[in-house]
Formats: sequence, structure tokens, C-alpha cells
Amino acid sequence: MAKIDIGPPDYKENLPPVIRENYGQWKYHEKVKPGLLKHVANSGDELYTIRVGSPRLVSVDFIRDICALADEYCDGYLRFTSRNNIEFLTGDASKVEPLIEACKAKGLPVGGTGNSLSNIVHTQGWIHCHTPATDASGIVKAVMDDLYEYFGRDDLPAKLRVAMACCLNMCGAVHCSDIAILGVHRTVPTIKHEILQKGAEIPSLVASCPTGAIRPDPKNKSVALKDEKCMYCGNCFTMSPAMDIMDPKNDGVAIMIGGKVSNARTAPSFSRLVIPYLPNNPPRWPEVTEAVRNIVEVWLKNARSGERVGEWVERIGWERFFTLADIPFSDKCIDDYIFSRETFRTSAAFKY
Amino acid sequence: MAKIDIGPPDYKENLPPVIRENYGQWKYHEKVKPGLLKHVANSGDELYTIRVGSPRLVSVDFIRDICALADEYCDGYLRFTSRNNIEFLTGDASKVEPLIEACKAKGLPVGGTGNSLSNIVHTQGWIHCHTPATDASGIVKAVMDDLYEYFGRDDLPAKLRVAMACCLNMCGAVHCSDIAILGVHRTVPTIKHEILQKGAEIPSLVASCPTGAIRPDPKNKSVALKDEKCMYCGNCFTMSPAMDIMDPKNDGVAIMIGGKVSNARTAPSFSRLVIPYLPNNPPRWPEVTEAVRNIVEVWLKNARSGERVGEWVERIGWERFFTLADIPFSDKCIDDYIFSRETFRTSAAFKY
Amino acid sequence: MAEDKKTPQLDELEKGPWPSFVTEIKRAAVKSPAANELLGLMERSYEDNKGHWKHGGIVGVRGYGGGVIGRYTDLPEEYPNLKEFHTMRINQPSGWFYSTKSLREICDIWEKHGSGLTNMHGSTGDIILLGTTTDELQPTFDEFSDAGYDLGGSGSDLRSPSCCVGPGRCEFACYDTLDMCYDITNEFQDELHRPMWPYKFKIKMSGCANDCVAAIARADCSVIGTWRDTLIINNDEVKAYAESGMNIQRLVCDKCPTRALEFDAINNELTVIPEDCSRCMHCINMMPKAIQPGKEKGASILLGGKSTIVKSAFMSWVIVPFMKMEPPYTEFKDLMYRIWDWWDENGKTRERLGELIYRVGMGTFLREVGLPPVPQMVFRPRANPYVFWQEEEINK
Amino acid sequence: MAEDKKTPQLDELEKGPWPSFVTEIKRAAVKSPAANELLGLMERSYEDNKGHWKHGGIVGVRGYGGGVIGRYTDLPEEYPNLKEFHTMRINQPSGWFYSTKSLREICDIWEKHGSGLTNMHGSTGDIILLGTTTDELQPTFDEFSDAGYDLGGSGSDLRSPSCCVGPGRCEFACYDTLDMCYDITNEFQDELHRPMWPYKFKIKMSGCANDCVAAIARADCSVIGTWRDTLIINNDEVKAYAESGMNIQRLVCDKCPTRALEFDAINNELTVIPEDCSRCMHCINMMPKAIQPGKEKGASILLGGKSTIVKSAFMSWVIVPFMKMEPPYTEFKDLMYRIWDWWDENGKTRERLGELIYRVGMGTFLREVGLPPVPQMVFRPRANPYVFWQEEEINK
Ligand code: SRM
Ligand code: SRM
Ligand code: SRM
Ligand code: SRM
Ligand code: SF4
Ligand code: SF4
Ligand code: SF4
Ligand code: SF4
Ligand code: SF4
Ligand code: SF4
Ligand code: SF4
Ligand code: SF4
Repeated sequence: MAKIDIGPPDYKENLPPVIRENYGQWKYHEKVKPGLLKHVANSGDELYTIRVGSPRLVSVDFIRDICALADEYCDGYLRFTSRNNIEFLTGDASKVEPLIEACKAKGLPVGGTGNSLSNIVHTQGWIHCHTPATDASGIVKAVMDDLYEYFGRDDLPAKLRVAMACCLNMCGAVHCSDIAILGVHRTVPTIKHEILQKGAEIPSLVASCPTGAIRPDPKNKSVALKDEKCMYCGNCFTMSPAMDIMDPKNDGVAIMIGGKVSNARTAPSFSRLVIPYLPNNPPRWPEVTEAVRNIVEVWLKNARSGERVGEWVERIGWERFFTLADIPFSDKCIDDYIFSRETFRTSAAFKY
Repeated sequence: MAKIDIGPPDYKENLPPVIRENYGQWKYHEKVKPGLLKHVANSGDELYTIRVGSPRLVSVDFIRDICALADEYCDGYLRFTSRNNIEFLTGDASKVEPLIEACKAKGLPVGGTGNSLSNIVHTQGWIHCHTPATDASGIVKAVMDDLYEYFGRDDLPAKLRVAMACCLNMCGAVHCSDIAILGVHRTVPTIKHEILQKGAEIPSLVASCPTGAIRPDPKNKSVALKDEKCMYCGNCFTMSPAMDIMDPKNDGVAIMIGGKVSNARTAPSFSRLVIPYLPNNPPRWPEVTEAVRNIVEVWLKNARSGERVGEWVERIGWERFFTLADIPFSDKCIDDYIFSRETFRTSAAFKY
Repeated sequence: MAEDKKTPQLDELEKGPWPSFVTEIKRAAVKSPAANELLGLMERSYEDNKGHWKHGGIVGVRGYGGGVIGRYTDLPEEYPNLKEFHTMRINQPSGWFYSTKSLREICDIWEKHGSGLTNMHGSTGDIILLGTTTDELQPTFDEFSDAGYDLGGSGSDLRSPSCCVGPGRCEFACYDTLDMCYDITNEFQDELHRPMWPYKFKIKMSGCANDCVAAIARADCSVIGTWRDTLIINNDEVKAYAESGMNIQRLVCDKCPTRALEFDAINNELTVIPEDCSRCMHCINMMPKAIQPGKEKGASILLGGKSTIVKSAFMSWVIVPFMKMEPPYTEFKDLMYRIWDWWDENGKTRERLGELIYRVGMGTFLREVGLPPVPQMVFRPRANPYVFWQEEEINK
Repeated sequence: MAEDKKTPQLDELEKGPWPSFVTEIKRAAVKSPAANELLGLMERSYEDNKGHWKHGGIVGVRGYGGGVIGRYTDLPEEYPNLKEFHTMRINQPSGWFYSTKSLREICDIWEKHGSGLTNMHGSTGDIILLGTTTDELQPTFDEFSDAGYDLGGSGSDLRSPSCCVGPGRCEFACYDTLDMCYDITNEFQDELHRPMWPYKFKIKMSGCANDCVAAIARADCSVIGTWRDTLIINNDEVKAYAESGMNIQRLVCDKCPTRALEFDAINNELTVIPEDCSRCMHCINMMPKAIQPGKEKGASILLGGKSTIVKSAFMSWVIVPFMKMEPPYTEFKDLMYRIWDWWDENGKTRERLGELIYRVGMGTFLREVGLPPVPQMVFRPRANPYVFWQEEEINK
């Protein structure tokens, strides 16, 4: 039998030589140009990082392709980033431009560093999950095609971090992104009583509903729904297939903006709902790409240098944002969940 | 039978002549000196306001005294302010100084305008209420004696608004004050079953508890308490005398700071708990007066011009405040109620 | 009888520069046995660290459901004159303006029928008459009514509305707070005098965002003056301030929350970026001679303010960003009736309006009361995607 | 069989400059019938606006309670090769560093046993092997184990910890994220592989407050590098930045959240007010050659991060402002064990740690886990007076 609990491979064996030699001895870095970083060690050694976009959902042949590049230019090492980009690492300055050319030749976009748009963190969607309200890879491809130039430019006001999750479980952790694309359901689950009667755990199903919309229905050995209490989070469906929440006519996408994670300047912050619903229109989700582009362009036009999307909006005020971005405000944008009160404008000072 | 529903007297009949003539026609004002405002009308008329402190709890003879002053200097009119000060109003500049002298001669403090300490908004305490955890008038007198000079000085960094409420009902609306002095209970109510058995409304009593500490006890036709869930708010006692919450050994005073109401510069904000408990030590509550003075002095020493207490603390950070004011921080200061999460430091940036 | 008891602790509170409430009780005690016993009872509280008043009973005057707070001591044997010691709430005139004639009338009636002790004023704004017996309530009321005074609120009713001095003295007032307070108090006499709601309801009116009656913190409905257009700058006066040595950049511009002010230090000229100004009043406060509110004046309506019991303290939040505020205040009154009806129908016992809206959600409230959602209602949109969709918004 | 179906909608997604996942599926489809059918199933989803996967079943490999996500299509007749299409989560190496040799091994094993499709990487950090049958799970695992790879987490267990590139490349790293991630993952093998808690638990490690693995948003326990003393300024380098034309006042000082930096534009010298700096990283980011973290390095521990289900999204909050972070990380591990024990004892099913602490209160949590309360844990103290007193704090 194979060994278990051996843990992940030792990262030390996966480090390129220049890193092994200068581990923890980095002195400073420069953002040379879009997609290219230069780190200088105390020893004087230089490390060049070429960052390259990836669709994340890749075939083993894709991995072999990038391995070939790493073998040729990077001593046989590479890494991936926390946003699913590929990073080629080399200590040899002369390899840099040829590598960049080779990437481009293979259709691999070079960029994503500095004040650019990086890759979209995303999830499974219709590729592999059972709860999605939309696809993930398709929307990501459509949006990245549309915003492609910003991956290769680093003259935006600040970093631009877009994330996508295909349901409210938010595996893409969109809740703190500059722009979040989120699959949402909009109708109550259809209860498949026959499944529940077969013995699903009714008490835990009832407990799973954040708003108390599910009540036990002992007569039918099933549950009943208070429709008006349901806000379609899908948590009950995660618990039980009996709570079928898919609705092709009404599922779609919401847009949230203004989140951030870093502590630089301002505290990390949540993304906030500005567009409650856009329809699913595969393969290119034009309403979604357009909405995202609009927000990006309004930001580009109005933000000051150094302002992330949320920092910009907080400076000008959300009420101004809706005007500038020409996005209709609706009751959907107003919180009515646990911490709602903290979002109410308890102040007589506001803009129009 | 006397007429009912006649409503309050017509304010117009209570306005001094200079106001009647320049009603709504004020052009600008000057804060001449502590306790003295000058308003100038479009007509060129001048209105002098002399603000005078009051204990609020006054005898009819006190009112007659100030009426005598108003008759002599102010054409027989006066007003009270929203903080229970007295305002003498006159259009005649020559009356101002004599009036101020007359007030001082009567022991009426002149001040409270501009960047000064104004009167302490407060409540009934042991004078008249059935739920107090402390007295109100006594503490107010002790604190105002102690901080007396700041009522007559207007060179503080900003206005200083102190409020006092003798129980969590907060009739003094202390929740948005620069400094709030609040009577607090610290032990669970003693249930007087015999009262409940006589027919108090048990369901509404159970419903009154914000933390669900009260459960019906049908066997005894009474209620039972989950002690560890009770945070001594006294709401059940307000509902029913059966929930006796007075505890002379443990009742006392909490201090909250940093609230404000005006929208000028920063949004209105809540006061926040910095000292969870000080003992009741009548007649002069030395622990309370000292704690308040300490906070005032730290603020005076460290705030920039124009900074209310809360604005100053928010600038330097609450963690610095506790150090500067030399107040011990405890778990009591950490929120654990409904909106607690919004107060947790979801950021890796902080001071020591 | 407690008349001869010593009150060393209270006496201590006659010392010190701030006027003493103890002295006031003593003054009243000269004429009122109840006030005299109050000294003893208070001293007793100072010894015991404990109040000596029982849970109130229901007392009142004919035709009213509120306005009187019943009060009884738990030591009636020792303090027989405090056996009954109720307070009456008398509705104050707008802005707490009085003629001495009127004030003296109050004093005379109260000296005759009660302890002679008052609060000028109670926290809600009423004239508080501190302490009388059940029998005296009706005669006291009758005399007040004859003198032109009426009861204030108590219990689950509208409480006496109150307002800042406004146009009576203040150049910042964006609407006539005194008149509106008077007008609506008269309109809402039934609501004020006959408790019929889930809980109390308070209305306070401030003429501008300085909010000198703390409306945002202390009233379920806070009416706060504002303007819809742009503030007005008089640059001659700006120059005068500058020449007098004021650091306009630092004290005014740098503290503008939206950085909407630009100061040209060479020409001593101040300009505002109209769309950036949030009308916070700061610059106007700093330079009242040079800056004024705009011309299109009115008020913002905010809802939900209250103190900490039960679901935490709430401050009122914006519900109508701008409303013209002129007699007969029809739009405002209609809105109030709609809101009260909704609250009455949906609120639980002792649930303040703000708590109810929090419980059922702003969306529900806005739809059911018929108010359009606008971004001014929130500091920022929701951080969760827990949206409720309405029947008609869904594809069938 | 769906092999010949046309996929016009997916084909459309092969156009455009961004690399296409459709192209990748097609590449895999050449060798894998399952991948081929996936094209058809996806096209079907694009037609239907609906996923075609059923609720997962429990599948796995011997000795493990997690690491595999069972998946079955709801159209098994049409897509028989997708009848079973489970994913395996393979624990990534620290910082996602690979030798090509190692990566090729992964490719070879996966091509042999599965669809040949992967996510590099999953959102938690694992290597995601997308789609294989129940029968292939054990053989796949066995070969991975031989190649030195182990399973990641799934279910109610510890999820694969992840970390930023840290000292591997970044001069900002305040502790060795790569080593710590490797060390604790090995320590917590049991917790990672055998679900036994109320719900999932994630740990992420960032070397500094830039938080390049989004630990604060995405991990129940966020370990974020920091320093305890004062940042270090090299004024020669400051001069160089100034001379290169950088507007230090505007870009650096004015954006310092605590205004802790003073720039002397005459001498081109920058100074910091040590007690005011909150270590946000901004100035260091802007001038990496001139400013460095202090010398006394370690990490802050924050707890509670998670996304929106159920009680809203939470970000982690400070629980230990500063901890030395050096092998063998004993203090950290002890703390984790204490926290997990407490969570295990008190948490409801599917209650994340943050939600539990919110429910029972920070005070209770701190007392029961034995952590001292410090003001760094909160942005600001409570706005209500609802304090719980402990038995021993009360006068008897
Ligand atoms: C490679 C990567 C870490 C890893 O282990 O994989 C990384 C690497 C670097 N980050 Fe990062 N960050 C990486 C994800 C992040 C994330 C996480 C995320 O996006 O999900 C954040 C938080 C984003 C947020 O706030 O929402 C992040 C916030 C930063 C910041 C602060 C940004 C800001 O708000 O101002 C800096 C500072 C800077 O860029 O000067 C930074 C700086 C850096 C530096 C300069 C550090 C260094 O010296 O190596 C690296 C190059 C930055 C660049 O791209 O310009 N890194 N960085 C990640 C690359 C992701 C990608 O492919 O795009
Ligand atoms: C594969 C992955 C998405 C991806 O495409 O990368 C994923 C996929 C699933 N997640 Fe996730 N989650 C993945 C990272 C996340 C993250 C992001 C993170 O870890 O940084 C989150 C948000 C952060 C968090 O933990 O809160 C996340 C929050 C959830 C939740 C909601 C948990 C919550 O407390 O709010 C669920 C629901 C659940 O656990 O029942 C969930 C459940 C699921 C399930 C198992 C579906 C389910 O309901 O049982 C998905 C299986 C899809 C499939 O068939 O393959 N997934 N999930 C990620 C794991 C890959 C990996 O191991 O590297
Ligand atoms: C008389 C009174 C209104 C009334 O109808 O009774 C009043 C009168 C004035 N207030 Fe006020 N305010 C009065 C209570 C308030 C309150 C309410 C309170 O304290 O409970 C506030 C909100 C306090 C808070 O934020 O917690 C208040 C916040 C202001 C402000 C903004 C203060 C700030 O935060 O900067 C100003 C602007 C200024 O002073 O320049 C202001 C300005 C003024 C002006 C200048 C308006 C004017 O032209 O008449 C008046 C003289 C102010 C002074 O004292 O320097 N008034 N003012 C109240 C006097 C109370 C007292 O006896 O001390
Ligand atoms: C007299 C007064 C205090 C004072 O010394 O000025 C007062 C006194 C009482 N208040 Fe009050 N409240 C008074 C203004 C307030 C205020 C301030 C305000 O109106 O601006 C508040 C906070 C604002 C608010 O409404 O939230 C206030 C919040 C309460 C509460 C808590 C209500 C809540 O929803 O949180 C209670 C409890 C209750 O109603 O059952 C309460 C209850 C009481 C009772 C009736 C005691 C009780 O539990 O039944 C007190 C009677 C005392 C007595 O024997 O005379 N009183 N009460 C104030 C009324 C005078 C007046 O009419 O002018
Ligand atoms: S976000 Fe939802 S639909 Fe998407 S992978 Fe995660 S659980 Fe599945
Ligand atoms: S979708 Fe969410 S809100 Fe609706 S019933 Fe299910 S768990 Fe409850
Ligand atoms: S604060 Fe409490 S004790 Fe004081 S008057 Fe109000 S209800 Fe009574
Ligand atoms: S004092 Fe408050 S928390 Fe305690 S039982 Fe009474 S209502 Fe509940
Ligand atoms: S609220 Fe405004 S209008 Fe009213 S008195 Fe205060 S400053 Fe004047
Ligand atoms: S009113 Fe306030 S927001 Fe408007 S310009 Fe003046 S200071 Fe700025
Ligand atoms: S979190 Fe800090 S240490 Fe880690 S890679 Fe990002 S900048 Fe470097
Ligand atoms: S690290 Fe942040 S808080 Fe500290 S000096 Fe630099 S910018 Fe200011």
C-alpha cells in the first residue's frame, strides 16, 4: 500500500538555484515593465520574474509546454502565483527578452504585475460543480478577452483584482475584490420531497437556512418553505439535493465592487453589491463584460493615482459612484442582513 | 372641564421683541467670549445671548430668580437650551455686562458656548426613577464642580459634550456624547416569583430579554433565568417589578467616550465603552470625577485644534488612546452583541 | 416623619462652584413637605447606594393616556409625603422660549399643587413637574390648561416634539424649526396624548446639520435642515477672515470631509466644487460671515434613532434626502401617517421603528411605505449578495 | 455517445487574445474520452443555462477522509464517460514552486489515470485533478504518493495551508512563509486528512501586510508577517528617489494612513514617528530601496476569515498582535490545538470558527482559549454597555 500522510513535497527541492542561494536575502525589487520584475539580493545576484497569464483550467500538455519553456530559459524551474498566473524565474538577464518572446509566440500573455489587471481568481462553474448559478471559465475568458490590454499595461491607478465565483459559496473568495463577478440564484428552491422522505437529515437542513425560511413538515416527513423569507443563498442545496435551486430562466450574475485585501494605506474591505443581476448569456455574457468594462473605465477616468477601486469610491462617496457609473440604484443594493444597520447612512451629510 | 389637546403655547408669543423683528433674518454671529454670543441681523440689529449654567433640577424660586433677571435686562424674555442651560437674550449691548455681573453675583456660571464644556445632559437617578443604577444629579454636580473652569473657557480643542444616564434606558441619550457617564448594573435580577404568580405577563417578559436569558417556568407560573446569558441591561425590570435588578454592592458607573451628534466634518458617532465599571461612592463619586478629568486632560493635551474627543481618538487609534490615558483594556471593552463583528480589527495594521 | 433627619452627604453637594440641586431641593422644602422628605429619602439613597422608588403605577388625567409618570416610594412609612410623588410632563413651547409672565404662571400653579421642584427641562424636552399626589393631578392639569399649557407624551405614544432655536436666532436655519414643531405638535395631538402604538415615537427638528437638538441620536424621526443647491461664498468676507489671520487652508479646507474647497492663498479666494460638497456645515461654522447655505432650502428626513435598549443604540438614517419644509407641512405629515400605520401593523410590542425596519429590512419598509430607494440612504451598499427578489422581477 | 456533437458556443470561446480553457479541454479531449464528452456537456450547459452535475457522493482513497470530490453527471446516458468524474486535490508545494521534472511527473500520472485536465491551482491552493472514475482514485493516489505527493483537504477538516512566495523572492517577508507552511502542513497531517471538526478550517500565511495570499479574507487563521520595532529608513536611497523625480510628499507621506512620515523636502530626508506607524506597508511598497521593515520580525495571528455563507463574509481579526515565527513554531501550533479543541467542543455543525466566536462573544473565546485581551483586537471598543461580568469580578 502506498504511504499516506507524507505531506507535500519539500519546497526546497523545487527552488531554482538563484533562489536557493539568495533565500531570504533579497534587498529590493524593481517593477521593470509589465510582466517583468527584478529582485536584487544582498549578494548582488539578480532574479528576473516573468509573469504570464494562464486560463488555470489547463491540460497536461499545457503544463508540458510551460515546462519546456522553463527548461530552456529557467534551469527547469517555475512557479504559479496565488492568482493562478505562471512565473518564470531566472537569474540570467540575457534570458529575459527571449523568454518573453517565446511566451508571446505561444500565445501566453505577459503582464499582470504592478498596477495592472491580474488574472481573475475563479471557480468551477458548469465544468465541475453541482451548485453553480453560472459558468466560471466562460465568463472569465470573455472578460479577460475584453480587458486584455489592461493585463499588459501597468499604468492603471492601482492594482486591479477581479474575481469570479459561480455561486454564493464564493469559492473564488470574491468578497474582497476590486470587482467581483458572482453567480446568483433568484428563485426559491423546488423541494423534492421524495428525496427527503428517503431520510435526509431534516433538522440539519432546517438549521442550514440563514433566514429561517425552512420549516420541518413532519406530516409529509419533509420540509416546507416560507417563500418570502428565502433569499436564494443555496445553502440548503449544499446540504441536500432535495432543495433544487437551479433555475435557468432566473439564475445569473451579480457584480460587487470595491473590496481589497492588502493592508496598505487602507484596511482590507469587502466588495459591495452594485448590480444585483445580469442574465446568463453564454458564450460571451455581453451584459457582464460590458458592466465590468464600464466600471473599469469609470475608475480609470476618475481615480487618482494610487487609488484602488474601493479607495476611489470611498473618497468620492457611493452615491457619486452610482451617478458617475450610470448604474441604477435599487433596494437590492441596500443591506437587510445581520450587519445591515452599519451600512445605513446615519448622517445628514451626503452628495447628490 | 378643562380644555384638552390645546397643544403647547404659541412660541411666537414668547419671543423677545428683537427676535420677533428679525425672525429668520439673521446674517451672521460671533462668539464674543465664553458665554456670550452676538448675532447680527440683516437689518443691522444685534442680538446678544448670555448663556448661563443651571442644575436643571430647580425650584420654582430659582425660576422666579431668573425671571427677575430677564425682566431687568431682557424685556421679560428668556429661553432654555437643548442642554438645559439658560439663555438671556437682549438687543441692547449696554445690558450685556451688567447682566453677566448680575448672573455671577447670583452664583450662575456664565459660559458653555464655543469650544467649551457645556452643561451635562442628565436624568432622574435616585431623585425620581425606579430603575437607576446610580444617582444622576449628584454625579453631575460633582463632575461640573471638578471641571468648572472648562465651562467658562472656550479655548478647548472643540466642544465638549458630557452626558449622564442613570441606567441603560439612557434617558440622557448618552450614546453619542464626547464623554458619557452611565449607571450600570452588574448582577442578574432577583426574581420575585410571588409578583409573577399574581399575573404579570410572562410571555412579554420573556420576549423583553435581548439575550434570551429569561425562560418561562410554567411549573411555578413564573420564569427562570439562565444567569450566564444575562448582561444586566434591566429591560426585564422595566417590564416587571418582579425582576429586581438593584444591587447596591455592585451597581455603579461605566464611562463611554468619543460620540458626537453634529455632521460637521465627521459623521455622527456612538460613544464607546472604555471603563466598564466604577463604584458608587456618593456624595462625590471621586473615582468617576477623576476618570472624567483624566480623559478630558489627555484630550486637552493631545488633540489638535478642532478635534472633538472622538475625532482625536479615531485619528490616533483606540489602541493609542488606552496607552495615553493609562486606562486598562479588558475583554469588557470588546463588543459581543449584535454588531460586534464590525468592531473587530479586520486588519493587520495597528499601533502598539 | 423624616423632617429632622440630617443630610450630611447631600450637604456636601451644596459646596463647589456649580449651582447645586441640593440647594434647590432645600429651597422647595421650605414650602413643600414632600420636597423636604425628598432630602431625607435622597440622603438615604446616598447611604444605601440604592434608589427608593417603586415601579410606577398608572395614574393620569381625564382625556389623556399619558403625560404623567406614577411614582411611589418603597419607604412610605418613613416618608409619607412621598407615598405618591408623580411627575407631570408639560409640553414646552417651541425652542424653549418663554416670557417671564408665562414662566411665573407655571411656578405659581406648581407651587400650589406640587413639590415646587421642576426639571427645566426633561431630556425629551418637556417641562417636568417633579412630584405630586394622585389627587392633585387633575387640578394641576386644569390650571395648566387654563394657562395655555397642555400635557406632553409618555407611554407608547408620540413624545413631545422638540426643535432647535432655528430662525429665532440662528442664521444657519434651513427651515422654520420653531414653526414646524408647533404646527406638527398641534396636528398630532391625538398621537401625543393617546398611546396606541407598539412603543414611543420621538420627532426632533434641527435647522441644519449641526443638529443642535441631537435629533439624529435621540429621535425616531430626525428632521435636519439642508439645502439642495450649492453653498454661497462671499469672497470679500473670505478676504476679511484671511486678513484677520485665520489659517483658512488648515482650519477650513483641510477639514472639509470631501475636500470640496479650494483656497487660493494669493488672491484670498475660496471656491467650492459643488458636486463634492456633502453639506456637513463645517466651513459655514468656521466662517459664518463668508459662507452661507444655498438658496433651495429644506430638510432631510432620517428615521430610526433611539438609545441602546434593546437591539443596540441606533442613529437615524436618511430616508428622504431632501424635502421642502413649508407650512402646512403636508408631505411630511402624510409620510408620518404612512410610517406610523406601517409600524403599527408590523411592530411587536416595545419595538421601536428603527428596530422594526432593521428586522424586516429596508427594502420591505421602502416598498410598503412607498418611498423610492436612493443611494443617499446608505453609506455603502450591502457586502452580501442576499437579495430578495419580488414576484414581478422574476422571469416566469 | 456525444463525440460528434458540434460545440459552436464553446468554439466561440477559442477566439480572443486570452488563452482559452476550451482549447485546453480540446487538447485533453484528444487523449481522454471523458474530456471529449466534457466539451459536449459544457455546450449543453451553454444551451440550457444550467449545470449538469449531480450532488456529489462520498468517494475516496484508503486511509483518508477527504481529498476527493465525488461528481456524477445528471445525463449519464448521453455522456457515459462522465458518469463518474471526480476531482482529486493534491497538496501543492509551498509557494507553488515546481521543478519541471516534478510537474512532468504529475502530468504523466494524471494523463494515465484521469482526464488530463487540471486546475493549476484550485482556489485553496491545491493541484486540482479534474475528473476521473471511482476505480481510478486509488491507483492515482498510489502513484502520486510514490512521486512524493499527498492529498489535500476537503470536508470538515483542515484545508491545504498555503503561503506567499515570501523569502523565496520577496524582500518584505517578515518570516519564512514557505518553511512555516511546509512545517505546519506536516505537523497537521491528521487534521488535514481526517475530517473531524464542525466544518472546514483554512490557514494561510503571508509574509507581510500586503497579504499576497489574501489570508485575511480567505483563511480561518491568517498569519501575516509584521515587525515589533520601527521601520528602517535609508536616507541615501530616499535622496535617490527624490532626485529621480518621485513626489515623496504626495505619493508616500500623504497616503500614510497614520501620517507617521515627515518629509524634509529641503534635505530630502524622511523620518518616521515610530509610535504612529501602523506597519501598513504602504511606504515600503512605494520605496522598497529606501525603507525596510524593522528588525524584530514575526507575525500577527488573525482569526475568523471566510466567505459569505452563512452569517455573512468575515475577514479575520487580530487575535495575537505579534508572535515570533520560527521553527518549530511551537507557540503557533499549541495555539491552534487549543483553538481547535475549543471550536470542536462548542461549534455547531457547519459553523466556521469566526461564526462561533461571533455567536458566543470574543470575551468568552479569549477566556476559554487563554488569550489576553488587547486593544489591537478591535478597531474600536463596544458602542453598547452590554458587559458580561464574571463571578470573581463581582462583590459578594
Ligand atoms: C506573486 C504574488 C505572491 C505569490 O506568492 O504568488 C505577489 C507578488 C508580489 N506582490 Fe503581491 N503578489 C501576489 C498576490 C497579491 C495579492 C492577493 C490577490 O490578489 O489575490 C494581494 C492583495 C490584493 C488586494 O489587496 O486585494 C497583493 C498585494 C500586494 C501589494 C499591495 C497592493 C495595494 O493594495 O497597494 C503589493 C505592494 C506593491 O505592489 O507595491 C504587493 C507586492 C508584491 C511584490 C512586489 C512583492 C515582491 O517583492 O515580490 C510582488 C510583485 C508584485 C506585482 O505583481 O507587482 N502585493 N499581492 C501574487 C501574484 C498574484 C498575481 O499573479 O497577480
Ligand atoms: C475547487 C474549488 C474551486 C476552484 O475552482 O478552485 C472549490 C470547490 C468547491 N467548493 Fe469551495 N472550492 C474551493 C475553494 C474555496 C474557497 C477559497 C479559498 O479556500 O481560498 C472558498 C471561500 C473561502 C472560505 O473557505 O470561506 C470556498 C468556499 C466554499 C463554501 C462556503 C464555505 C463557507 O463557510 O462559506 C462551500 C460550501 C460547503 O463547504 O459546504 C464550498 C464548497 C465547494 C464544493 C465542494 C461544492 C459543495 O457545495 O460541496 C465545490 C466542489 C466543486 C467541484 O465539484 O470541484 N466552498 N471554497 C476550491 C478548492 C480547490 C483547492 O482545494 O485548492
Ligand atoms: C442653543 C443651542 C440650540 C438650542 O436650540 O438650544 C445651540 C446653539 C448654537 N449652536 Fe449648537 N446649540 C445647541 C446644542 C448643540 C448640540 C446638541 C447637544 O450638545 O446635545 C450640538 C451637537 C453636539 C454634538 O455633536 O455632539 C451642537 C452642535 C453645534 C455645532 C457643531 C459642533 C461640532 O461638532 O463642531 C455648531 C457649530 C459651531 O459651534 O460653530 C453649533 C453652533 C451653534 C450656534 C453657533 C448656532 C447659532 O448661530 O446660533 C449656536 C451657538 C453655539 C455655541 O454654543 O457656541 N452647534 N449644538 C444648543 C445649546 C446647548 C447648550 O446649552 O450648550
Ligand atoms: C424624565 C426623563 C429623564 C429626565 O430626567 O429628563 C425620562 C425618564 C424616564 N424614562 Fe426615558 N426619560 C426621558 C427621556 C428619554 C430619552 C431622551 C430623549 O427623549 O431625547 C431617552 C433616549 C432616547 C430614546 O427614546 O431612545 C429615553 C429612553 C428611555 C427608555 C429606553 C427606550 C428605548 O427604546 O431604548 C425607557 C424604557 C421604556 O420606555 O420602557 C425610558 C423610560 C423612562 C421612565 C419612564 C422609566 C421607566 O422605565 O418606565 C423614566 C421615568 C423617570 C421618572 O420617574 O420620572 N426612557 N428617555 C426624560 C423625559 C422627560 C421629558 O419628557 O422631557
Ligand atoms: S462557487 Fe459554488 S458553484 Fe462555484 S465551485 Fe464553489 S461551490 Fe461550486
Ligand atoms: S436558498 Fe438559502 S434562504 Fe432559501 S431556503 Fe435555502 S438556505 Fe434558506
Ligand atoms: S436613565 Fe434609567 S434610571 Fe435614569 S431616568 Fe431614565 S429610566 Fe430612569
Ligand atoms: S437584565 Fe437584561 S439580559 Fe438580564 S435577564 Fe433582564 S432583560 Fe435579560
Ligand atoms: S441646528 Fe443649525 S439651525 Fe439649529 S440652532 Fe443649531 S446651528 Fe442653528
Ligand atoms: S459644507 Fe462641509 S462638505 Fe461642504 S464644502 Fe463646507 S466643509 Fe466641505
Ligand atoms: S505578502 Fe509580503 S512577503 Fe509575501 S509576497 Fe507579498 S509582499 Fe512579499
Ligand atoms: S508602514 Fe504605513 S503606517 Fe507605517 S509609516 Fe509607512 S505608510 Fe505610514
